[in-house]
Amino acid sequence: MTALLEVAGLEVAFAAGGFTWPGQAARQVKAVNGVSFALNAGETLGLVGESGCGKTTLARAILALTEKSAGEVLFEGERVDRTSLMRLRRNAAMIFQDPFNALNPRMRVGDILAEVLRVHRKVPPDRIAARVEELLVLVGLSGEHARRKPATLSGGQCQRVGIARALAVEPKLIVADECVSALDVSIQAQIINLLIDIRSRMKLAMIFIAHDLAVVRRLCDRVCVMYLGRIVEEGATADVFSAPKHPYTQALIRAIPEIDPAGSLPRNMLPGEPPSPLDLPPGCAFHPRCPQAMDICRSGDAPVLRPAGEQRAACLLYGGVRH
Amino acid sequence: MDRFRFVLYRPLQLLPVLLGISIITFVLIRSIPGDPARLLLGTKSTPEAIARIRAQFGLDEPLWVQYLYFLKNLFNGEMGTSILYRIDVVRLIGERIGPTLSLVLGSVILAIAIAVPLATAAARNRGSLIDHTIRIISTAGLGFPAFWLGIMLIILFSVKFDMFPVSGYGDGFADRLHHMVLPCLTVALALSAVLTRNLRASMIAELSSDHATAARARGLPEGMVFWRHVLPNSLVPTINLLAVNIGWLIGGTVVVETVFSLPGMGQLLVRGIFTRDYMVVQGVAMAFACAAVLINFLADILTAAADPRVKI
Amino acid sequence: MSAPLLDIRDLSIEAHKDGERLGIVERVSFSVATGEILGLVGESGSGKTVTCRALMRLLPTRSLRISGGKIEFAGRNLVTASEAEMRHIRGARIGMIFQNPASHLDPVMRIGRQIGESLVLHLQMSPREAKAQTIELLRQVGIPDPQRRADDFPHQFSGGMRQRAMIALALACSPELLIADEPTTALDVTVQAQILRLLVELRDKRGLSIILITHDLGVVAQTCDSVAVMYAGRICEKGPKRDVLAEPLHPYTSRLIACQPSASAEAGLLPSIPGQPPSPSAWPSGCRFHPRCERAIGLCRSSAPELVTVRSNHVAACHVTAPARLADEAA
Amino acid sequence: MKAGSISLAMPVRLPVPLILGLCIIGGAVILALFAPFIAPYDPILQDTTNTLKPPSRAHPFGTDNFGRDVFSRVIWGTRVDLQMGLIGVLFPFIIGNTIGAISGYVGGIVDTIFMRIVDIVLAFPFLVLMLAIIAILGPGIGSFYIAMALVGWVSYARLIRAQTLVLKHSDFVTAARSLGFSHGRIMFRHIVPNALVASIVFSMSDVVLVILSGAAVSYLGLGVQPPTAEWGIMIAEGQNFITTAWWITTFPGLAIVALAFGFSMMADGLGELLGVRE
Repeated sequence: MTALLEVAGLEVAFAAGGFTWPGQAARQVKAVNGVSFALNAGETLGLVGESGCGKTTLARAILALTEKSAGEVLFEGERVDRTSLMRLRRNAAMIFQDPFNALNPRMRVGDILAEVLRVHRKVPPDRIAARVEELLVLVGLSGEHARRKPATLSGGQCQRVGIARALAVEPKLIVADECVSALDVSIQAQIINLLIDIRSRMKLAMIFIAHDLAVVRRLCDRVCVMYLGRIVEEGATADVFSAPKHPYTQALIRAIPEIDPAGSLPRNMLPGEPPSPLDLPPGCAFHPRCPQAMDICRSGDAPVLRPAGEQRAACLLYGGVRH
Repeated sequence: MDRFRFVLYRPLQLLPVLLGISIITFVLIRSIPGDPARLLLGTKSTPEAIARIRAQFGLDEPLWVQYLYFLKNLFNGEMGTSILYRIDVVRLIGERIGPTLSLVLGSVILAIAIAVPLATAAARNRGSLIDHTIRIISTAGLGFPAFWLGIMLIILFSVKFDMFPVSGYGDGFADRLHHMVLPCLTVALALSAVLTRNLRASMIAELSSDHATAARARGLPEGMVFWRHVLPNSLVPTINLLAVNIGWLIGGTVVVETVFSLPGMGQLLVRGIFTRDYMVVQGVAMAFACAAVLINFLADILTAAADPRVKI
Repeated sequence: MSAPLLDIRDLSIEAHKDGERLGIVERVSFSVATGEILGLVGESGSGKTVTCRALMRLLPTRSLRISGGKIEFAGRNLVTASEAEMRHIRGARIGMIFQNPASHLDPVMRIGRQIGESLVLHLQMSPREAKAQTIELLRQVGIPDPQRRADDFPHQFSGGMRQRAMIALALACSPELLIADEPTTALDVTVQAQILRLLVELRDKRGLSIILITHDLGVVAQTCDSVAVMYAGRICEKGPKRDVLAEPLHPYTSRLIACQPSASAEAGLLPSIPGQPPSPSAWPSGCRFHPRCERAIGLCRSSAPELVTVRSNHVAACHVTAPARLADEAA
Repeated sequence: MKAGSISLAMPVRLPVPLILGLCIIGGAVILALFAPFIAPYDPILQDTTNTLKPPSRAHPFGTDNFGRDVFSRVIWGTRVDLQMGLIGVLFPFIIGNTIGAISGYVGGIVDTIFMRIVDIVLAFPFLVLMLAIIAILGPGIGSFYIAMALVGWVSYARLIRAQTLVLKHSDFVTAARSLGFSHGRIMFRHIVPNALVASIVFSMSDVVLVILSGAAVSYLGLGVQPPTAEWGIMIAEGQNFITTAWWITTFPGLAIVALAFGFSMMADGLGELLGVRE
């Protein structure tokens, strides 16, 4: 069986800006640096990492919303390029972080949904209004909301409209970019439950991007941890959380503030902050913050993903010899 | 000082703009209907005389050759000879640049001197009678035609009170200063309306900014919050506005020089247009455009100095 | 027991909009002892930030105003204090840090000068002394190479460093109380832990009292001694951290704890709170949580519950759970 | 900054400046439309027996050196100057918004070329370039409109391009792209309606600039030609008599100030209503 989505060696580079004299090489930032993974139909993959690790850029590159500089993306075994782009567009949709900015402020909720149905000819014209209402009910709103403008809705309601819009194309894949992090805790739980519900009802595959690991634990079958443009650990969610292998993953999980009545701050925290992607350290990009860094970590190429326990980790502690 | 590296390379980036300016002036002036040679010699001129003049000024060559000549001359610092005044345009501009320069400088200084206190008073007393008054006056000020304002000032200060001369540039420093007061005031009043509105808006935004709140939370008295934190931050957008408006300001001086009969470049331009004095119009337009480019460049440097975040 | 450093009694704050008066915060009471870290928890719009702005007397006067109650700080009522008195308290005796340090630092002034400004103003230091003290402060909050970094502008600092600078700025004049308004919300989780650690260390070393405003009960669990939970402008529960988190009384608190996902829990649906937080223009009658509460009874619709003490210092305002617990305790 | 939207669910309260602006502009429109009925005298009829008379009951604004009634000329002038302001804005608005939106949306080399042209045009002082173009085309109101169109579009192009660039990267446009909408649909349904708001607000304050430039050009003798009653010409003609007859210049100037004030207020009010800041 081919995977629904396959990403191989994906790279996204941005010009770093600034003036360059003629002949001088333009400075580049590699926001995504050789990422590969596969996603099966109906599976949910979590992409986690701190801000600036390239998870959002990766998501946009997968959906061909950002130009990639190397590597390829295969959707249902077919390379996504200019000619096959429409296939991806009809089968994948995105949900955004900022619920307000994700909706056109000058369109009514009903029109936002109807537009998708019309463009993709999902239902005959006379069924559009009924289908819009169906979609709104599906995400926990009512037909009454179709007449409203986004500005009159709350953040949680806007996010539901955003989900309804994504569902309108009847996609096989949904990419959710930090879609609950701008919401209040109580609303956050509602949206997560909604996603869990529609995922199982519509047999959706999902890429769920988050910086909040606890949310990922709830929602995802598998998880990829990113640091500075690379995947540093990948595996089944339960395995990664119960026995994280990469020192970075270990630190991330340790730092999650749990509601433990006897809780206290974690010991041995990570020092410092991620360096600027403009001048990445040589070797393993994590070594300046790594409590277990060895001499071989400080030079050469970045380590590649290698089996480590049940999962895979890009760390020289596992597998010893450098690739 | 990596941020100021642009001072070195920006002139390179400005080259295409300068080239574009030269093309536009050249094309514009050459499309003026009417033969300047005939105009110069009068209707009764002989064809031989016309031909001689045309050859003398290079008017018989094809247009693109004329442009290349024009460019070559530009590099040598020559902009041709005025058909009317019969002297070198560069020298002519050199003679006329004084009044224009002092008009622009004087009015910018005066405008700032008017706008900063007004905007401060309005922003710090937001919603009060003072604020509303200043807002309405400055909004009305946007619509004051400079030429009319000049005449009104003449009626008031020259005709009625006989405090300042009606027109002219004067001799000697003190006399010139005396002559420049009304023209500068005219331009400054019009300019200060825009500045006041803009400065007031950015001051109000800065007064309720997070960093001003933080400064108050540290116990800084309101005056200190304003002068140390609000004012420096609100000046940054105003510098940009001033730079953007400099073109408009120079346009204003053209009219004001006519009103006050100041022997500046604006007056030269208007007269050049009426007399179809190619070389003069071309030279003055170029000089004005280059001045505007230069001023914008200076404003960029000033902005970079005022705001450490700016990367140009 | 000695008097607490800060004691807020029945503080109410009103908003004026188009001639209407809206109660934003209603009869909020809590106190903070010397060396205590109090967590003030609530969702957006619950009034937690407004309460703390009020105690600094930094409400935007055009729209918000304290309409009742008192704020006793070190024996002085800040509600009636003059503006001049407040200036000697702000910064000097109560410091404040914010969620977004990038916008709360003056972008065009060097970090060192911003800190020095407070030192010169409140402690009458000479510019030279202030400079030395500034570098010492930056060192204390864990900024490497403070001598050089003092001359940097805020945008040259990373997110975590900016928050450290903000803390140095707030602590410059050794205040007794620090108000931290969502200080780690904008930061990554590894950096968040560093900043929280710094705050706890400062409390341990200096005996500083801290009010930590947050929406994250996990942060409360890690750092606070006691906690007050706000909902729709009122305090619905407060008490020692262990008691409140282990045996929450108010249905809102228990649901809030339940609906925050945990990394150790299994996958699956989360308990959630239906509906959404109300806005001040449409506060529900009675207990403001009743439309979202699964345990609401008729009384909840008509009358607002008072805070009831169920165990030493643990109080809650609920018609249903508080009496039940009281009965249990008595039995 | 998020551009606000008017919600029909909430009662819309019109900002005071907007109401004031609408009143002034409405008044000017009435004066312009009904000038023949409102003006007491013929605006160009000369009366040599009645020259340079100060304001009186018969001639509220006095008479000029040809004995023409200044009051009537100011009223008739409303026609010319109002029309000048509105038509003078129309062409730059259309050209500038089209070029700017395309430039911002398409990006790349198209954008670079258009923006270079904008830079060059902007380098010229506005009035200087206008005068040069009018000099070629010959004086007259038609030349003024053409010069205005050639020079004035750059402000709109820059404004809407900046808006388009912001909107292009906004989430809702990304969403539209991810749903496979066509470029035309994204442009006209999602970007333009949001980007145009700022342009519309700016066009109101641009009317002020156009009226001032039109009057200035006429004052210099390169715009509307005498004996048409136009405020700029009236001021120019009156300038020779400032020592003896202040009223000839004063009243047309006040008329310009009043009309411009109306449009400035309109711009402020509209900006407030639509949530646009300059």
